[in-house]
Amino acid sequence: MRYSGWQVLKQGLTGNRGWKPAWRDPAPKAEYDVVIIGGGGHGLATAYYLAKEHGLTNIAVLEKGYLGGGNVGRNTTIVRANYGLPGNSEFYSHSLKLWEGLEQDLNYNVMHSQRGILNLFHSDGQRDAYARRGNAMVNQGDDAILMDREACRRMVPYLDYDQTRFPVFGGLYHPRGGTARHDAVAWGYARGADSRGVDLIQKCEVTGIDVENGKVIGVQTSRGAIRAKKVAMCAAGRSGQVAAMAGMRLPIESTVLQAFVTEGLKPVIDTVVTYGMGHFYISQSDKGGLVFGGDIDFYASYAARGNLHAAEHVLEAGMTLMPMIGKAKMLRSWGGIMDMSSDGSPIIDKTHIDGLYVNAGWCYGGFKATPASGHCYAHLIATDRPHEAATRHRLDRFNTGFVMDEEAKGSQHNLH
Amino acid sequence: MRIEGKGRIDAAEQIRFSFDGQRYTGFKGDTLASALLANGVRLMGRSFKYHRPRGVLTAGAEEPNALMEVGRGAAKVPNVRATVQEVYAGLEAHSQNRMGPLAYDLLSVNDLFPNFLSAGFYYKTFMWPRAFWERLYEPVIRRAAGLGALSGRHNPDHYEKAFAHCDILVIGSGPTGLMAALTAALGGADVILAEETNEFGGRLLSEDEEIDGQPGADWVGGILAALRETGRVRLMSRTTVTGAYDQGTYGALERVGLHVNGPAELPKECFWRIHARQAVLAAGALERPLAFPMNDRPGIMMASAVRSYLHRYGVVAGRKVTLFATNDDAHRTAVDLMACGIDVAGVVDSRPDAKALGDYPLYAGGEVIGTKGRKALSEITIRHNGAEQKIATDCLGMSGGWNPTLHMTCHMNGRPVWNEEITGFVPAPDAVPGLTPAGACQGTYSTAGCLAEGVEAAKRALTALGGKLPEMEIPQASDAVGGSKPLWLVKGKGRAWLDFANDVTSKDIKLAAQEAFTSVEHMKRYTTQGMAPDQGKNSNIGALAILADATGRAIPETGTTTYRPPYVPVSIAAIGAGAQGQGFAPERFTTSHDASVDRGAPMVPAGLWYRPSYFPRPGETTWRQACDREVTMTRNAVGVCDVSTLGKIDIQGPDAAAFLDFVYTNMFSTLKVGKVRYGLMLREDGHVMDDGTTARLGESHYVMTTTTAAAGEVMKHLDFVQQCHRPDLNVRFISVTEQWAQFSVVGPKSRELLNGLLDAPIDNESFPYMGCGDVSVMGVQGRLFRISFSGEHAYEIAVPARYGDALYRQLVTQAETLGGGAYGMEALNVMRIEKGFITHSEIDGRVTCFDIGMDRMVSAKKMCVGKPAAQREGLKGKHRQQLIGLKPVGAVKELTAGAHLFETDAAPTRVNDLGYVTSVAFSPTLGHFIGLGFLQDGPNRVGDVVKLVDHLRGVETRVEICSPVFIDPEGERLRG
Amino acid sequence: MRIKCPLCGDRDQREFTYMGHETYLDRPADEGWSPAWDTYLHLRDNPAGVTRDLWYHGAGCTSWLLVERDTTTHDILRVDLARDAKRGRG
Amino acid sequence: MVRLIAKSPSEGILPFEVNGLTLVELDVGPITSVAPFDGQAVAASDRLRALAGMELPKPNRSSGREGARAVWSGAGQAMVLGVAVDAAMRQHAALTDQSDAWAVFRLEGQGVEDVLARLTPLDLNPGVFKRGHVARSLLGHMSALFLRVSGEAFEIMVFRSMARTAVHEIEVAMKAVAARKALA
Repeated sequence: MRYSGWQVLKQGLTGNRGWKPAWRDPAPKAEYDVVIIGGGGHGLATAYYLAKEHGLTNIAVLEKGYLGGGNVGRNTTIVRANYGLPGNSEFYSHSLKLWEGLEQDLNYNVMHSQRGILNLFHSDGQRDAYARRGNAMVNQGDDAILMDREACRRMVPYLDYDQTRFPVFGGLYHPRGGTARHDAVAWGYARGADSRGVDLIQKCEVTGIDVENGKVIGVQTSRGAIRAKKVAMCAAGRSGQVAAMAGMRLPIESTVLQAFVTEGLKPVIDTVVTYGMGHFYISQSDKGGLVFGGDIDFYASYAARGNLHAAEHVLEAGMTLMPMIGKAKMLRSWGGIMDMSSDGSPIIDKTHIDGLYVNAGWCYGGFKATPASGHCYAHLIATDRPHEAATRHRLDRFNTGFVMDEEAKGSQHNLH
Repeated sequence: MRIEGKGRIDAAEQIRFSFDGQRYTGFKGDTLASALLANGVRLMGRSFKYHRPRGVLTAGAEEPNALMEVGRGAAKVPNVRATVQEVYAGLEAHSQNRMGPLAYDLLSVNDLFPNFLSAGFYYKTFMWPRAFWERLYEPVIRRAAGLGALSGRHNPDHYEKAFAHCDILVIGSGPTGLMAALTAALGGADVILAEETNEFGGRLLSEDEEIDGQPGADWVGGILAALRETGRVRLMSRTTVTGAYDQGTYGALERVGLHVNGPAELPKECFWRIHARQAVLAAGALERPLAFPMNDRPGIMMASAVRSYLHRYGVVAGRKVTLFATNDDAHRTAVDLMACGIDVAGVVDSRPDAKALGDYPLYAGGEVIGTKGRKALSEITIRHNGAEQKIATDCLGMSGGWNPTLHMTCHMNGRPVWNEEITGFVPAPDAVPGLTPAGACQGTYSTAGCLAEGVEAAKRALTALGGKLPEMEIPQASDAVGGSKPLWLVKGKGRAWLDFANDVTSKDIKLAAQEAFTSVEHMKRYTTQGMAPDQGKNSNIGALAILADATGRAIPETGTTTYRPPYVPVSIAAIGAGAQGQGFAPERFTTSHDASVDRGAPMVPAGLWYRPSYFPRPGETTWRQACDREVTMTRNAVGVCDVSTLGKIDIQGPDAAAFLDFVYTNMFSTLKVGKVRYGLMLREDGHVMDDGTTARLGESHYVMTTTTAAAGEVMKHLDFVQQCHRPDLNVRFISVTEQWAQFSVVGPKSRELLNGLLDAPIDNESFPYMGCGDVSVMGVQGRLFRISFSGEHAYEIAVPARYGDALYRQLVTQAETLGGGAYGMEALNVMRIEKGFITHSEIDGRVTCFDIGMDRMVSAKKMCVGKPAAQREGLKGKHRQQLIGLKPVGAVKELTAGAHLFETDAAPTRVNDLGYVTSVAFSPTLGHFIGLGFLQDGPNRVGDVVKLVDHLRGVETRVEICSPVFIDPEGERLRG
Repeated sequence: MRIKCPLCGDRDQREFTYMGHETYLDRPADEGWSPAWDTYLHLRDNPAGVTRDLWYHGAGCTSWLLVERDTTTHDILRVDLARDAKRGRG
Repeated sequence: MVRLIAKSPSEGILPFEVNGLTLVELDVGPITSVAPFDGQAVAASDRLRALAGMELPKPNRSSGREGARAVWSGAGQAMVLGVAVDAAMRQHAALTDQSDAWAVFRLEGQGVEDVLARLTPLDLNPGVFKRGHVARSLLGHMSALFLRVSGEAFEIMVFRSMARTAVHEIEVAMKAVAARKALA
């Protein structure tokens, strides 16, 4: 069923009784060409692009809970291509380009809103570091504008320019950055994959990965064994446990990241704004809630909930940067599980087991990567060659030292 | 309408306030909602999507409809629950989420087309043309959405945070909480009793009920007196416990100054971090609305809220009241109203076997199937015994039974469990370690049961604490449980609202199920059910039941419901209290701060410190003029700069040398006493962590310096290395950053200047380059280090910090007489770039010792932190970008830091990117711009010309690669 | 979250910073890069359950602590001074 | 010859009083950190006892009295306040002069715990944190040392460079507590 304004009118006139299910609820088949472990944003996107770009449709996505129940539904919805290092630069650039046609491609309104992202800086040194990054963005073909304090004042007049602890020197503006409606991304990919014949199997937990003679042959699940020619791990937040089923250890430690939303408010923040001297970023959803977050809770955790100290730091940063939000009320906080890799960048690679692939280590940046992650992972699975936008995302880069340390924090997982 | 003699308001104290510009009068003790109802105001807000007229639904913090903007100007607070806000003199409230006056909201046009605005309709349209989303659709949607408005101005009010500690935290002060607090206190525990409203007593203040033969409110008074008498109970009213966190940590929001016109110092709210060894959750229960056609009109409210308004505020919300219920509880409303002479036009009870408790028309087995009244309820239609009947009424109280207030038990991932007996969810056992739910919040609905469970829960907590258990007598009270039979949806024509605030109706839930959004989480996200300001407190269970019905499943197999913190919304200003303005991080001031300010220096943040940028002199109009002059002055005469912000770590012990050999790449055990050496420190992953000089003051005594930025990190690193890797080393270290004020004295006249102040003069013999030792300066014992960050003959002199201000002033004054003076960060930076010294602009965390040409500083003779990892192929070799100097080719206006480097004939794209510029300066010494940067295989390209491109600043120019050392490469000045 | 420092007693989490798994105590002796170093710096079991990790009581006694915790519940089962644990391991 | 004039960390901003509570700066004389070397803790303590009649304090405790006090200040470390520590102790412990590194305040008055509850996560309940008890913890975002010297008085130490912030934050807390009392 094609979605359109016309369809909304037509169905509305007939009491909305004609809308079809967005996806089927199939029973698992005995065998698939590709089994994708994890029905989150990346897994669904991978299935979608395998079907759409590579003609593979005998695919199952196995999800232990419900589709899109992981980080794709728990993030602060920011979409951007403002990385500074080779590897990340071309990858997120590729992702943003996919975002820019996503609604039309999926026939689903994911509300990708290119409202711009402003990264504030607070010293000359930070300005130069941001300039270096911004120039890398332009080198890559993306957009970046270096703004001084007065230009910031015009764009975001509500910041505290006079009293705040670390004065705003300026900002790096990324006009094509913005936000999207996170759940819709999962649903759009799910619907697109399903319509191309992919089996989306919910409440189906993978309990084992079957390997024979160095080659993957299938998976064990809570709904029985499923044979597969290729198995693609794509279970952010549980990457370590899934990889352990194949006897692997990953350069990953999982932590919690909290996010927060306020009650609905009339439009007041039109761009995404990030603070340069503490961990704080904020945007306003179309519904009116201020959506904001900060740094991870820092300790290894699978509890998907955070503690007060980290939350306080985030809200304190908000209060020093933009005290006008003080009267807004935090409505809900939640936590996602972040698979923090040893250099803060993700992994999309083959493994030492033939036919087993790994997609992991997205840290807190997986949402904006969803289209490219699916696209590049699908390419790798289908062709056994890395996509040109993801050649550096290798599993062995930690051992060789060819790391992509965007945050420049070194090998300690939780510092990225 | 106010009922004389009823309620707990202070009728002697009239309070004037306004709503939408209209002036009204209430009484002390009123909430905004009760006062408005007393004044006959029923239309209080507009709904989120359809902009339908709404009145007050509840009498508590769970209110979804009566949300208002309170206050004016920058102090305005949006989305205030009129049911919580107490009135005070001059309170100014406004309705919100409307276009035009509240009664004539233009956006209510949405209400004409509900079928086109069904659940998730926006995912299916607004996609064409693509550019219209940001330009048209989204702005329109955003303007229509949202609820109240922020002022957009800085918060003008004081908020605070505080910590509290107790043995037992009791959350809620109804019969359960009061008995729990009393038991806990009598058992010897230190207790905090937190009550959300302004008065202790909970539901007992809203009912006509006796305990131990006394009116409930009187009994409450007696218990409060007993609590006070124990001296162990901290009574916190207007305090909502908002979240449960690990190891007995609870967040709580106290409304301190929102109900008064207080002084500026009085916080509006206080966010408490309470550490409780044990806790009792006695949060009660919330009444369940009923989903029947057109159930959202002003005048339709919870039956229990009708009782609350009557008993707490002496207010009745209508003159002709009806009730629609599934249980006995709601009948109490009829009885209580009739006792006050209010006309009860009928009680519609869906149970065929319902019995009347008084003399009112009872429609047993009946249902309300329609309502009338655009801006206020005027009539209901009921179906009873197969016939339809209309009843004129202006207030309908509804009750679908109760839902335990178990939210806190979900905060640590506990999943509530379905209890068929109460047809509701109850807390999972031990969902929060140390928290015992008791009373109505775990489904015990009789007052007698609550009293007993309060005692039991407190005893459980006391037992866990190892305390004694007091003898407690359970007071006599009613054991009625208000027997209820669930009714999830009344069929009929018209929409039945579930989530009032978000305008989610039963049809939306069914549509979600029809479209495969059958998991509870999918349904919630697709329909926005439960996402509104009340977070589903009123509606989640009903929506779940309708989803269960739509998918042909029982409720427990459909799923459960969960809640995340906070229990009620918390002002960002409260959790973020203290940070506004300067409070986000401590300010660190050097001892020379005031002297620098006296000299007109702009002070700029450097981490937590402030340092002078430059020292303008008369006639200088730009920072560059001052900076150029300071550099020239220093290189030609003498300059003085406060370097106290650098980290200084005192290291002592027999193994001090071995320890330093382990943390630095180079050797320090070979350093002679009285000498200083430059040291490079790696992270264990092989990248450069920090650098600095370390002086050997004695055989087993060193003092290390770190960069300003990395001082804390290095200290932590040393602690880690010593405790976790080398506890075998007998070494002690402590920061002495704060003990010493340290100043660099730089330039050819530096020794001359010092000799004017030192009690015993120095010369090149006694203080050669990289020498150090104790000195006496103007009678004060200090330390002198002959080190340089500028390439000049230079010293750093350190004195105990109390003398810092005086010494700095002396040094600068003396320097000025020698043709020099103070210099700031700008000049310091220029001089270090001229000399090719690196800072964290260069060693940014991704750089290796190979990159900065210091790989030979990694001693082959010993192990050190980072040495193995630095040997990875990725960390060295021709592919790396390495430190180089840059100078302009031809007439170049400026170089910029952050620019990238390319071959001169290459397009400035990522694939051609060869490196980048880290630091630039105009060198007054050389008369042109210079820069430091990193270039692929850089050292082998000295003399080559490359292209510098800064897209962002519009700079594209050719530069020549050179050594990073621009001046005095032989170091003659240093040793002079 | 609260951690019972063996020296300072029960304290709020805000006094501590986290580093990572106790692997960090077992620094390999190899002077050159080796698989042991890859394991030490990067590879983790990352268990969903009981783990032991290192915390720094930076705003207290400046001790490094070895904390036994459950990553799914945040229960803290045991806290030792890391220096004692390290001495025990040799 | 001109002499260097000493300045205290909080010169010009203390003392003050808010509603019966006072905050004053203390000059405690010399401050020396004492960190006994491996196996030398007892010897160092004995030496200190001989020197100043007090032992090296156990964790979270102090020894001595006003004017000559030792406060535990971290793992294997104490600070001796008010008496110059004999250089002969050097064979037993690392001694470091910290006389100028700290700003020392005394906060005193009824309800002093209410003020500190706004500043530190410590449990300073008099039943828990008694006279002579010491804790290293946070004051706001600053590292600090707390010592209870009486039922209504604490000595608080923060790093010298942060004295202004500390005084400001204590003052704000004192005023907020006073404003609440006025409301009651």
